[in-house]
Amino acid sequence: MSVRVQREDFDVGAELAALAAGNKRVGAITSFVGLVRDLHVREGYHREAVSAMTLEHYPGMTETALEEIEAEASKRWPLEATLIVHRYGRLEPGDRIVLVAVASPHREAAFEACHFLIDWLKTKAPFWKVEDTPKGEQWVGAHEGDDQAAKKWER
Amino acid sequence: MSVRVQREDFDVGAELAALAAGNKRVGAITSFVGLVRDLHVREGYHREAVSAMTLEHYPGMTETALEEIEAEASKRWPLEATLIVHRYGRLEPGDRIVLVAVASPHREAAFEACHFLIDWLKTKAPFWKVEDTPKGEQWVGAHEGDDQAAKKWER
Amino acid sequence: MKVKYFAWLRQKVGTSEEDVSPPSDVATVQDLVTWLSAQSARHADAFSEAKVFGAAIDKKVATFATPIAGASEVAFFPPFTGG
Amino acid sequence: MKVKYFAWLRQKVGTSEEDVSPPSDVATVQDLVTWLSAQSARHADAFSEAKVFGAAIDKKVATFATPIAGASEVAFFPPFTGG
Repeated sequence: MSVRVQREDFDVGAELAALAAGNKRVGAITSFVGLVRDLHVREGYHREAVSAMTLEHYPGMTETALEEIEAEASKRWPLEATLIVHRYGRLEPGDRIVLVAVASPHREAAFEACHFLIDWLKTKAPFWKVEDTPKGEQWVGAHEGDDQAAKKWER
Repeated sequence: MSVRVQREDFDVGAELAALAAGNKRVGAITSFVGLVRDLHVREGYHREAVSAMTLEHYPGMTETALEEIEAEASKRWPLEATLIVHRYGRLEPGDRIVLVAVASPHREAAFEACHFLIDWLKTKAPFWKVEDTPKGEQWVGAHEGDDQAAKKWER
Repeated sequence: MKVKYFAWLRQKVGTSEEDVSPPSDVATVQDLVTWLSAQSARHADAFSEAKVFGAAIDKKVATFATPIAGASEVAFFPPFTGG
Repeated sequence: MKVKYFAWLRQKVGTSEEDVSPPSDVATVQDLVTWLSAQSARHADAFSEAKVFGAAIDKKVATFATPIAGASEVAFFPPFTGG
């Protein structure tokens, strides 16, 4: 169980290889990588070009929030290892933002836990995005779909 | 959209990096890696040590089946790229068996399509596993859970 | 017509592949199973397995009712267990 | 007591962090918002934004009713948009 918040890029292959290296109870590794898109669809219709994005976070609180999300996943599913790596700072379209990876004996647990981690991260970890668009800097608003996605995991 | 059936191992990092390289419409990449476990839980209770596993397939039919599964996923979700790599031959605990990866503009589509691909692969692609156990060679029986997992995607 | 066997069906029949020329009244996959079962004790044993098995005609999944007319390759196998 | 601002709240207030000493009747997060809004036009503008914002006390998410007694750090921010 491990979380990292960093400015630098990460190597997905190396992270996944290290996730549960040598653990022969692991039958399934799932991962999610979020990337910067060159287009932001606002309110479902209006499309805006994005030339860059800057991610801000709340040092100290972020790490704690991510660890709590991981702990919750580990309570719900039989997991052998989890990893969350989230970047901050200036990113361009095509750049990686976040990696979530889960190792479990079982495929269903690995899928559900990975999906849960990114859904909860989006609504429970203190990150904020501002995008460079032709209209200037625009703060990304909370996405209603994200709240709904997070809610489906509520107990 | 690409499928490969091969004896050799694969490099997860390299495969994911190549999946949608340079495509800035991609916001989400999900992946599933299946690995050989050192334990097989038969009928939910009886546990048996597994020292190796041999995967057999039906050359020609396998590739077609995997391509059909990918085509079905592409019909159901907005996908920018998909990849299935499945190994055959003799594998040991800890070895990778299969990689399924999906690139999409959207996270939900990426998760659902990846999950769908591995669920359908398990019941629709002609692979068979035989395990080396303390009792000798044992063919892996079809897993009822796999049928149920595949059924949830039926329309 | 080529007949292929996979996994434990291959082991029981004792070959992965054979050429057969069933008479013309062997019309469906089920007919072929019955006819093959009469060819040898090994075939009879393989097909008598209580466990379910499936078939493909020319690399497409078939049912036991599917006609085999024109088929160049019929395969028999246990349920798939990949992934 | 340290007060922190993030994202557009930081831009509107014009600082990421400030030390404040509110009077003792400023008991809850809501009280602190009201008191800060009276300190400057920028604060008032930031907190008047129709868009929702949230708060944390000592790096734990708080509600507007949470008491701030004993807090060493209160943070204000828009809804999270990570991932």
